[in-house]
Amino acid sequence: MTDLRALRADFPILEREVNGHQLVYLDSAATTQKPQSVLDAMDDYYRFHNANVHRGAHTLAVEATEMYEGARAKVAGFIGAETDQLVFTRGTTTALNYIAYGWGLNHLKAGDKILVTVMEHHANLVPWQLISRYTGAELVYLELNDDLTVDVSSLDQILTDDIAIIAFSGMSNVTGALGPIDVLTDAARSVGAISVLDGAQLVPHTPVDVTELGVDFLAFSAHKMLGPTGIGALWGRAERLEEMEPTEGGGEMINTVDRHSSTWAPVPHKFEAGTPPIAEAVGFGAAVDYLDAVGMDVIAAHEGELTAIALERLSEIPDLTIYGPKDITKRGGAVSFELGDVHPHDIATILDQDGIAVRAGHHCAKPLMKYLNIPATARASFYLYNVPEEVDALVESLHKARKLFGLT
Amino acid sequence: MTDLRALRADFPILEREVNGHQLVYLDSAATTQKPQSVLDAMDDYYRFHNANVHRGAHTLAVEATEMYEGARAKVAGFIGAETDQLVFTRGTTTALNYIAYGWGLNHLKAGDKILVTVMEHHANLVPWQLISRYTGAELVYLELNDDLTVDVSSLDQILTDDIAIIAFSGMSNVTGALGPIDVLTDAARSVGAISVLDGAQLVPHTPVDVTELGVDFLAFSAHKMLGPTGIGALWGRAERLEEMEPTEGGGEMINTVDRHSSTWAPVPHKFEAGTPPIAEAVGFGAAVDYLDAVGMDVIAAHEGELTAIALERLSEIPDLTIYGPKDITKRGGAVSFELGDVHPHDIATILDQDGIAVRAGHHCAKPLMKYLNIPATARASFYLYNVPEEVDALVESLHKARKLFGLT
Amino acid sequence: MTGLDELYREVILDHYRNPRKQGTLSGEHVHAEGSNPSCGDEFFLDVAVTDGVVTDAAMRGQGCSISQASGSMMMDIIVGRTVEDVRDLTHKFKLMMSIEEGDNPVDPERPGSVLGDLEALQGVRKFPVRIKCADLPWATLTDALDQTTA
Amino acid sequence: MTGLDELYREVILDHYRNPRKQGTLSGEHVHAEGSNPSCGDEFFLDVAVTDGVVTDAAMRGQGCSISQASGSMMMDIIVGRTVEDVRDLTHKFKLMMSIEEGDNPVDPERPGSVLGDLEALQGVRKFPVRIKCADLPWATLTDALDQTTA
Ligand SMILES: Cc1ncc(COP(=O)(O)O)c(C=O)c1O
Ligand SMILES: Cc1ncc(COP(=O)(O)O)c(C=O)c1O
Repeated sequence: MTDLRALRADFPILEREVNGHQLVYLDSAATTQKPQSVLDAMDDYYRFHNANVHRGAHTLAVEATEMYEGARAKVAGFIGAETDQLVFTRGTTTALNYIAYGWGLNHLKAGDKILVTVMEHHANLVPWQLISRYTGAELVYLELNDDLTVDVSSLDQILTDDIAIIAFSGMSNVTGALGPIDVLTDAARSVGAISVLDGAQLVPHTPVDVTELGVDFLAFSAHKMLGPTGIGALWGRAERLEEMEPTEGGGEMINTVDRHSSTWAPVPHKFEAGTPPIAEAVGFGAAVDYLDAVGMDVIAAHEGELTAIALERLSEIPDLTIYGPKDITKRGGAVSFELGDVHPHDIATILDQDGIAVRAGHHCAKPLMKYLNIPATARASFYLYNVPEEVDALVESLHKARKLFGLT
Repeated sequence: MTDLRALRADFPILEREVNGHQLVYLDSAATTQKPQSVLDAMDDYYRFHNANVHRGAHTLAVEATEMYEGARAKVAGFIGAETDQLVFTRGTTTALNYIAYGWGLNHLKAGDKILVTVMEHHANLVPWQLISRYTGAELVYLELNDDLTVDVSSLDQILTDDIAIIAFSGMSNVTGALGPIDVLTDAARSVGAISVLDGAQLVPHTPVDVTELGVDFLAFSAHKMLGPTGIGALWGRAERLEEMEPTEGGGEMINTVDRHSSTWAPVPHKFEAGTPPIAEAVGFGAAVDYLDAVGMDVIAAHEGELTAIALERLSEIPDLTIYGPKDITKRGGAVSFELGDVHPHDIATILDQDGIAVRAGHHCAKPLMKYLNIPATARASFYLYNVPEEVDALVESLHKARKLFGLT
Repeated sequence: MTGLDELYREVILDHYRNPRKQGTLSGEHVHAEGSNPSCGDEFFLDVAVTDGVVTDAAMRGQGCSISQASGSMMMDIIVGRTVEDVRDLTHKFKLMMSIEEGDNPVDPERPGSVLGDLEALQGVRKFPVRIKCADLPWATLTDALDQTTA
Repeated sequence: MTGLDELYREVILDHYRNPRKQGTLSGEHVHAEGSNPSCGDEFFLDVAVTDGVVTDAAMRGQGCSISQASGSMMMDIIVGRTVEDVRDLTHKFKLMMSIEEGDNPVDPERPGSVLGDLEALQGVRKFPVRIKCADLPWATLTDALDQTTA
């Protein structure tokens, strides 16, 4: 197993005790912990360089602008993108909404279809529902295979010229299932639809190069990849970003403003109205620096090994059902499970008493829950700072839960 | 003069040297500097409590949720509001866009009018222009008096039942002119329009109590009031927030999500899709704690005195023209000026050589610039950490600028 | 593990696994629905009230052991009592769970003051996030009863 | 203040205050517009090109001393030169201002290699934010010339 153990020292929170136990943080799919270097970068920004960007000729404003735009270059570079095609947003959710409103409101018409999958996060469903109300477009769904990967066997029937958008996740935050990126990207191209990749769970965990992916848009969040809250990114092909209207109006995104009409600044600024999340961009830049230094392939390998161990150990627990692919090549490190009739919320409470943080609930994926015919799951998820002993702790604590609930 | 000098020690950046001089930061209207307590609060959040909010039953998630919701209570309390009526947004710009899209898109119709003033920031113009394109509503403008305060003398003629929204700034970020809040709020009520107050420059500098203001909506930014970038707030009356549709769809803002439709969570959550700016909320809370401890009336008095000194000293400089009210009761501490034919950008460069940070440009208020028939101004702006010696430094440096440009 | 043992008492697990009065009412009744969006728990309640007395009740829904047990115990205790007593009881319960504050304003002579099985839910207080699980059925009940006095 | 003295040289202030060739062209010409949204500087340019030679030019716009002086100096130097020479000159200028990189690829024998008054703008290099002020007219010029070869 790739030994990233030494990196744990970079994450101050991992020293913390919870209910008398050292924290076992298995909730990185919700948000990740932050290395000291990310906190230091933001602190340095605020203590020495803080100023508003773009608008000033004074030293601090110049420095802040360079740091902000430098962060854009770093984050763009991290996904192999041109700097100008990387828009900072509040997060994945905002990025997907920008596409829905900025592209959808101006291109969709009644009768158009938006193809999504049943495993999508609400962030990749609700914006399309909202935009459907305004445009008359309609959502259509791809169902799932038995292993909970996306079933693309019916794609041929579904695929018509009415399909204007195909929006799908690169990795489910519930089942860990990888999305059929290539198949759906090709499908989109074959009918002239745009393809939108929800990369919230993909970009943090695996090397991503947009020049190799065929998608038109990619959305991801800093806080799920060692960066701060309050920032994320929208990447788009140059021509797609040009086609998009800004969804927020305000300062910095304009070229001219007359009383009754305005013209827009060039991409990416046209999508960044008002004072942007400056310190957050700096922190985001430091986060991708950290990930780059470790190496995304190393991180992916580490998580793969950890996930394999977890799947194996969890399968040995009586009454435990795992929701998601067992084949490690078809999945990432978010592992959802059920334990007999112990409600996931009760599991989380019991594990928390041992300092183990897992998530319980619908994971913002209600249509998937309905499809699985369950109200909720418990979910453990891994990142570069997790170690096999933490899987042991999880397993041990699940045995306690069984005992408490009298499962035999 | 209220002596807040001792507080300077709380702001690490004020120790910094710029071009061999101690920083003289006169650009707080663009963004303010941050006290150590705000940085510490965010650092503490990341080092000990970081987790995603609302969705978890584990200890960190509970703590993070309490800190996030606790910050909401603090910021709401700061403006005298109910906690549930305070929505966290990315900033003033996002807040105003939320109103434009969330209320406007569902309530405006062709022929409706949106009344604004010529002194508005682009953040309070472009969203209304955008929404006009979708609804057929139209912007109408209030002009200015000679002292650059808003001219409300023509209000009676302008005020018809077509007016659906009156949106105006509490304080101009260019001229410092205070907005006619009471007059426009009453006007709105008299024709059944909603009133929207851009509080970006008001809330940081003066005590604000929404129960005393008659407005329906108030928007402001944390970064302009000692808080971090990446967060701001939208306050609205309960019934107005209820009338508003969410503009962003995603996790956390829903009640149920079915495949083709969803229902929304109660206010304020229905407007907070996805992972919110959690650390930023914590920092925002610490910022209002700091402001409360100093006292907003003390801050307002301090800035008033400083502004009076600045107006007086600047008026003594030959060739210098101040744009904005001379009457201190009609204005705040943003002081825009011109110096002969020295371009504002050149002024900023020259001052920067003495470590003095002022802003030069159109200040995101192009319609105002056109009204004044100038392309740009230089602007000095003050906050609680500024001292009279900094006005001296400004004046001295402006004399240098005159000399460099051979003004006699 | 004392905290957890106190939380997951025998009687709670029993109510969780064998909830009382599952189903719907067919005669005249009021209906209310409650949910806890953060964890997904749902509670649907039918209550029949005649002459100020709760004559019957039925529940459906899904959720964790705490919300389901709390609901099941609630079913056991409310049927046959006056609406007034049920409101007292609700208040008493919320006092016990630190959801409402007050200086024991419940008359100890009133039937509403006897919580019975519900006392087993006291263990929840040590788990503040779970308090709203315990409260879900009661908040739904209040919604339902408010319809009867409209 | 040496940096500032170098920035605001006499010749720059002279061009700023008395910009050459203000106005528009009436005969056949190409037109380009440039702006610097972050500071608001604007530059409008008319250029007449006959048989590969810049025969006339006129500028309008507004902005700081650096952008205006740079534009005015540009007017002085481009008229009468071949488009090729003007492109060389532009490249040379951008090399001097560190906007473009390269190993002096301009033939020193070519007329484009003599920057004349423009050398006064070297002081701008110490003020990196102002470099784009100096560049605005030249970027606009390139836009204009690109139209002539289309
Ligand atoms: C009056 C006014 N309104 C709105 C804004 C926009 O605020 P933000 O950039 O924080 O969204 C500003 C700040 O630039 C302002 O001064
Ligand atoms: C697959 C997926 N998409 C979208 C999101 C939304 O990301 P955010 O909350 O950062 O906007 C998440 C995270 O919760 C996710 O897991």
